[in-house]
Amino acid sequence: MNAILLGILALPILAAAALWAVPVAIADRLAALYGSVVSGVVLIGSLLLWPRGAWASYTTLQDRPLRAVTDVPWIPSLDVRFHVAVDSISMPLIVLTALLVFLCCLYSVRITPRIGRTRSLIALLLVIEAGVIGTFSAMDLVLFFVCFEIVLIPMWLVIDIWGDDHDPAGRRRAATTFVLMTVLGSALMLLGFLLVHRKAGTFDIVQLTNSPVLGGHGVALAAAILIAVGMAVKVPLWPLHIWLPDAHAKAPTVGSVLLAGVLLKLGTYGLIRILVPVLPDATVTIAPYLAGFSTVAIIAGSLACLAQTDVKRLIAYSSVGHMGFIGLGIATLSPAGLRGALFANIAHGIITGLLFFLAGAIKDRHDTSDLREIGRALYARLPRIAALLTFASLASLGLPGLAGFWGEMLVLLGAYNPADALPRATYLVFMVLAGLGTVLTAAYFLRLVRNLCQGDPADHLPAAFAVDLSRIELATWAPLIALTVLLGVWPGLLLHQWGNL
Amino acid sequence: MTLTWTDWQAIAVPLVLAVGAVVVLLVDGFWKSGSRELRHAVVTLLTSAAILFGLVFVWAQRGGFKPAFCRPAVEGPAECSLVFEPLTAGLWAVLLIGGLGVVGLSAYRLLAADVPIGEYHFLLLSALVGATVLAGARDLATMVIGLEVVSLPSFAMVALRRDRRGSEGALKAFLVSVLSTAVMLFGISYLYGVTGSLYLSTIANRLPGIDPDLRRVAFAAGLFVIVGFAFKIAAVPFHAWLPDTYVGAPVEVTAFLAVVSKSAGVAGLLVLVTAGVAADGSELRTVVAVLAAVTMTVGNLAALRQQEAVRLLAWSSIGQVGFLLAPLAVGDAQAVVGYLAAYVVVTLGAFGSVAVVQRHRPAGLLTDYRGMVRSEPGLAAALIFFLVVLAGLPPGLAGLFTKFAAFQAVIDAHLGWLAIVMAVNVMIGLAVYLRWVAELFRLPADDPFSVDIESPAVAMISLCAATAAVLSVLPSTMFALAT
Amino acid sequence: MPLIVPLLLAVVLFCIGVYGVLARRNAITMLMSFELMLNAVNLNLVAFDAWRLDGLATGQTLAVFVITLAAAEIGLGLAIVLLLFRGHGHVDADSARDLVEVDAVQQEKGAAT
Amino acid sequence: MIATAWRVTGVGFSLLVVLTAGLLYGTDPAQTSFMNSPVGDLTIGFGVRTDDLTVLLLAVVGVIATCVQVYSLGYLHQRPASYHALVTLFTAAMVTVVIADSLFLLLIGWEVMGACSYLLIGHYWERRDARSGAVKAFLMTRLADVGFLFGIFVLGVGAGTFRISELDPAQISPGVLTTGTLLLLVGVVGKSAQVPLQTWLPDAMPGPSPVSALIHAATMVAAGVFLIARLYDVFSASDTIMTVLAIVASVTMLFSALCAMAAVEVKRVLAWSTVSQLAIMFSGLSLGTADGRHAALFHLVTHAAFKGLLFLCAGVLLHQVGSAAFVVLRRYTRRGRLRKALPVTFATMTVGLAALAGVPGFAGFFSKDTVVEAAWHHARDGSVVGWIVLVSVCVTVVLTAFYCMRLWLWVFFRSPALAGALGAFEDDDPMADLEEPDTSKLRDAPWIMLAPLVLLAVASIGLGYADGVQLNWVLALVTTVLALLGALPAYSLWSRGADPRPVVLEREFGVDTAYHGLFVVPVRWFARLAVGGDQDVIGAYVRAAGRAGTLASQGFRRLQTGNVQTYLTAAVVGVVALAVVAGVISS
Repeated sequence: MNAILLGILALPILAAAALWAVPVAIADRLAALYGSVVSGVVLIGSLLLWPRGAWASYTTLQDRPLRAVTDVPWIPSLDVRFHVAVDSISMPLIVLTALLVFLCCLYSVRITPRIGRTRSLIALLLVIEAGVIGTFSAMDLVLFFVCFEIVLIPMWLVIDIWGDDHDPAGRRRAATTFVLMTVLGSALMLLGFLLVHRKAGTFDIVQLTNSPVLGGHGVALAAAILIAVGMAVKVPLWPLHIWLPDAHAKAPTVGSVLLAGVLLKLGTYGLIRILVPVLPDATVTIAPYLAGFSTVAIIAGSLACLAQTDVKRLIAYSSVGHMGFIGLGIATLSPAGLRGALFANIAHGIITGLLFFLAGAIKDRHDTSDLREIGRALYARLPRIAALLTFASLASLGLPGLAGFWGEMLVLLGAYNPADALPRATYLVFMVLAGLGTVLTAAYFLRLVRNLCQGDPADHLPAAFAVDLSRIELATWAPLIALTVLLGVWPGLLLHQWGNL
Repeated sequence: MTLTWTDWQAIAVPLVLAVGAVVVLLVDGFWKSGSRELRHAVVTLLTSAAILFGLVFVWAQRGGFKPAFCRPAVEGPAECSLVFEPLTAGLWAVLLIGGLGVVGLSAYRLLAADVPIGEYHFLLLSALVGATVLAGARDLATMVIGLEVVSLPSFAMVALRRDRRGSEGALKAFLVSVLSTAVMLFGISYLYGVTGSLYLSTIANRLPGIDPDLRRVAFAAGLFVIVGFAFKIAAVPFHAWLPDTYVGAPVEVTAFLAVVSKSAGVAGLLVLVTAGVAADGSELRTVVAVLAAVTMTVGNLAALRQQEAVRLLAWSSIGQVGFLLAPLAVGDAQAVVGYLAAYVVVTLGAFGSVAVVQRHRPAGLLTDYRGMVRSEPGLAAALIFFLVVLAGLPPGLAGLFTKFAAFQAVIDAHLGWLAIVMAVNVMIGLAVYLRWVAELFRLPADDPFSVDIESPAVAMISLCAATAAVLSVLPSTMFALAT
Repeated sequence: MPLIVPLLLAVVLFCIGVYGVLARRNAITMLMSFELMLNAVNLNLVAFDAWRLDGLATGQTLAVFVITLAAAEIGLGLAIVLLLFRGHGHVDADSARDLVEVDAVQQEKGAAT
Repeated sequence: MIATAWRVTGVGFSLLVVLTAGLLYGTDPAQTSFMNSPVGDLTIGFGVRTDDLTVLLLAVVGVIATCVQVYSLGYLHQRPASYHALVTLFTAAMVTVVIADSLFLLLIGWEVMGACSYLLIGHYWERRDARSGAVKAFLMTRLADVGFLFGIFVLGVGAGTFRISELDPAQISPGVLTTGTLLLLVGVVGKSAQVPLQTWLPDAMPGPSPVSALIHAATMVAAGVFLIARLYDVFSASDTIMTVLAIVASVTMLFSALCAMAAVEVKRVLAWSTVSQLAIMFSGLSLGTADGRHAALFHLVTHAAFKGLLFLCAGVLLHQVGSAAFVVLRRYTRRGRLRKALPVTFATMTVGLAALAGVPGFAGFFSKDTVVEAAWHHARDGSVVGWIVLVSVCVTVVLTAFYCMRLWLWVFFRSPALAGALGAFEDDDPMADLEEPDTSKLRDAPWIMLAPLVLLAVASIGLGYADGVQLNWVLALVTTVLALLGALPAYSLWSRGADPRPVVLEREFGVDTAYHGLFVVPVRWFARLAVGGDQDVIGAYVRAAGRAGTLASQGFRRLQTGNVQTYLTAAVVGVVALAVVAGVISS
């Protein structure tokens, strides 16, 4: 079992290196096919890691069965170990990552950014995949940090090189802001890890989970704040979200998909995996503030969406709101809230991935993502894509019966019933505000549909080149659509995994 | 009764290097019949042999403890002027590797044609002698001598091309250095006055017990000594000579300054701090910490807008020194030596790459590197790797873990404010290197750099890249150097 | 003679040296100022040695070393100054500004006009 | 091809619902749960149940949906595939609500209905009013649904279960019970368009008429009534909530009846009448007695029949004439064409209006009387709620009779006083100065549309007797007189050719404008504030950091003057500064 995990960690890196090392220029499509095959293998591997049945038995957070454990010393003098493993929290995220990277590669077989250089793009996507899976499977704080950082430079390159080709200065600025803010955040997070190490004497997450750093003030509190800030940049939580709209809006389609679908999850995963179990008391101290900022993120993100005129920016801001829900769920520290956060992680990855694919498709067809320039009445011009956009919007606004609902519902339930140590009245206020946030979410998605899909087709003649849903797009998006519905009607599929978390 | 005793093994390496220096000078001076190429090859081989001997010796003796020039002390254990111990071994290894790298960089067909070969290698070896002595020195007099023996040959090397730029660079470095020596010696004289000894261990023993009235004097003296080293390693605000000198010198000499000369300074400061002159919790450590914070911030910020590759590396090396000073301020030798090791290897590689480009594009602007991922993929990949290691991000795990060790040392010493400054500087530093990396990736380039790279350069850069890669995968080797 | 007298003298000497280094443009004068500073050090060392009487005559030994050092430094320094003179035709330390950064020069030009 | 498939699926599915209702009729109540997941000490999962209420609603939903699907075959030619698919989904969602035993399953159906109604109201997305009506419908119900969700939390956490069959009011503390049901009521109010969330329903009229029929008759708005009936034990356990419900219902029924009196479009009149009739059902429920619940459900069933009928009739008008606005219809009517050209529509619509107005003998009469009777019994027992309900229902009977009469007369009959004059409605419509329409081509709708009309017309009469006639003759007489009281003024006004519409009624009490000013405008303002805040505050800090870095970099380069003596001076100053700083930090 652990061979599979090591395999899916190493394979993308080796494959990327091999792709770069091939001296001859290979065709774009061949590179994309190669990437699809590699990421497909990784996807299969990650599915093989998925437990079959036996996981419902475990009971508490402290006693979570790890699978595929590899634990060897790496840098003894720094007390760093190479400790990877998966459990029910990380497994769905790993599969999500593998799936999205696979779909991105598949998508690139036919549709690539105008700038070309697909070979490097595919290689970078594979490196990102390895980094993200590594982060999700790391059981050592330092290894987590290293993997957390692996994705930075590739993602920076993806935005910087393949980004919006109309705005080179803008995409460069977006990429740099993204990478610099994230690096600052992760450096602060590292300080937090080191403080933990100073207190506990180990970087091992499993050990730290079993014997956490107690105490809600002093060093533990400082560590918790630093870790929370570092993760919050990645999540991103208001007011550290400022890099996100630009980065998403300027990134190429596959970049946006991975950024929103996978990279944002690193932050929330870190909060759940590290902050909550390792620093329980300090987390209780900062949780209300975390919840407060998350609520502000929900409201402010949704409000900002209402005033956006760019499709990709709008979807990017919607991520701020949705990640706010996840942050709120974590900050409740309750079973429902944590499960909601985990569920919303997956759901947001799927739905926002789909949304960014759609936005990319619309952008490719009109050579702009500005709502005013695209015009209205997509229902008439691109009926299938418009219908899918409506579907994805409904899913994203949390319509029950689709994947987006359960996460938000559980988060709100968690806020209604937060952990005993937390001030309940405050959380009730947060719950009500977050509830209003769902209405605002609905408002901006409906505004999007209204301004983009609906409208009098007579005013906007169909462009000559505008082809409706192509086969590769259908093939790429179908799994996301299917999962959106499947998780919507059968939330137990994931909830059950987490058992009595 | 013995007055002094010496374990000759402790000074074998400096001795061999010194002998090698003389031999190189003689060979070059009296063997006029050979062609320039042949002489260059022989000189390079001789120099390499001397340095390699040093490396092998250090490897063989790495665990031992060998004192030299010792005498019984009035109180406590014997006082020694030069000691070979694991820390020394680590520092020597770093210095010698750096020296070897510079020799490799100056191999045939790489060194600028107007630099005299014999003198160059003689000066290089002499400086190495000084550097090794400095790293092993345990009394202030030896330290001063060592420091001067590092410094004076390097100024000569800067001016070795005998042109306007070289002489100006040398003058600046020289003037600043002499001032620093004077300040340092002034400090040493007071330190001697206060404690009555020049032996570091004795000074460390006596400092806590001195007359409270003299405490301020002792502090000022220690400050002056540290400032002397700060000049040497170009810590802000004693850094201003560095960019000018780096630009004025031939690239190989710049590499030497950045690698050997700077490492020697750090080694001296490390010895000074760890040997107890700046004891744990003393104000002097705060001085070093302040220096670290200011140095990394100013260095990185100033590097942010540079247009020339060498100047960018110059400023960024100031920033790197800031990071080196951080664990030094808390006396964590392991982190310092580890950091130094990664820094030396990567800086060599970076300067090597720059040297290749600069030979064909003398302007040395960052824009000259545009589009290199396509026109020169191998060199570009190596350069990107070096820069990423300097920035401390994956895949440059060597840089990441050395920075990590620095953070750990600082955090464990409860210097929270310094850690925050370091975190901010990680960000600024990344911004510095990413500008360069972005140029490398930018396509399409009007006039991409593409040449047949000289084989010594290929070998050198590959070697550096391979070493950095090994250090990235097995970072423990770096930290094993000083234990 | 109290210890303070040579020490004060040394401080004065050192300060004169610093002043000379900072205020004089001629590189030769600067070198001479450095000599003054080093001599201040020597005076200190000898004075402290006489005060301490530690049996090894450490201070005096170091003073001898410093004198040697000074000689070496001046030797090298004069060589560099000579080279400077050959290249620039003068020995003004603050006029050798070939290596200045482009921005700084531009700014200075802007200020001049 | 796809359209045909969806047509067949739609009709087939609705017939299946009817069939299921038939099969389930008479079976014992049962419930089962599945796909449960533990979340802390709660269980999130699904459950279904069957009982009398389920069967009743299934039958209603099935019949109405069948009628609508069949009717739509003739009615709708634009984008039929998505239309039939969505109607089917809509029906399925209502079925989900009806059979749900888990509050979450119920919520899924509840909100999917909202989404479907949004998509169906916006079916003609080329039209501005359809777009905004759809958005409004979804947002208002969504806002209410947030309350509903919180209500589920309160009740579910309070009772420790989210299964409806396990909710036991006795085990829930009174405070939790009141809070929870109050929050649920918010959702119900939104879904059923009661005051103060009533404005979306009239604006939802631009959707296709069969959809309106479906929304108003059997799904969506009826879901609110169904929910309270389903959770009747829980709701009736709290007197507070019953009083609140009664007040809301009374205000709503009067409010919307008044609005209906001034509406000048057939579908809008019908929409307001729906709101009013739903309020009557709620008032029956608010009595808190078994009689009241029974009366409400009875009215729900009859209302489903005649309101479905009326909307389908309005659809025929739209389909054949092209508009359901009074002003357009009057153009035909004053030539006496409309009644003669559309005889079946006229006849069935007359039946529907009669049932709505409570003309004796029609279904609406009987069901309304059961509500009145239940209220009377309750009021006689000394209940304030009973009195409130009784009085407001009686007043509503008067108003209902008025607007039904008004509609009937103005649409189908020439005004004796001002024959041929557009008079009363002219100023409302920009189309008023159009040429006279060509009335000769006006025909009644195809049989496939008329068949459901006839079926529902029969139901609108026959359902009144389904429950057995148990009239309290005195009350029946009173309500008949009240209805007459309402109808007479309408007749007299019509005969004089006058249609006075008070401004306050025509503007529907200005609620829409107020909401716009109170909510929409501030939200837009806040949105701009949020964007501005991001750009000019948070973004400014980031930009300023970048700018500061650049400036500092520039500054350090300026300091690099190339003058070695500057360097030396800086160094000497640095030594002093360092000493000072170190002293400060250490001390």
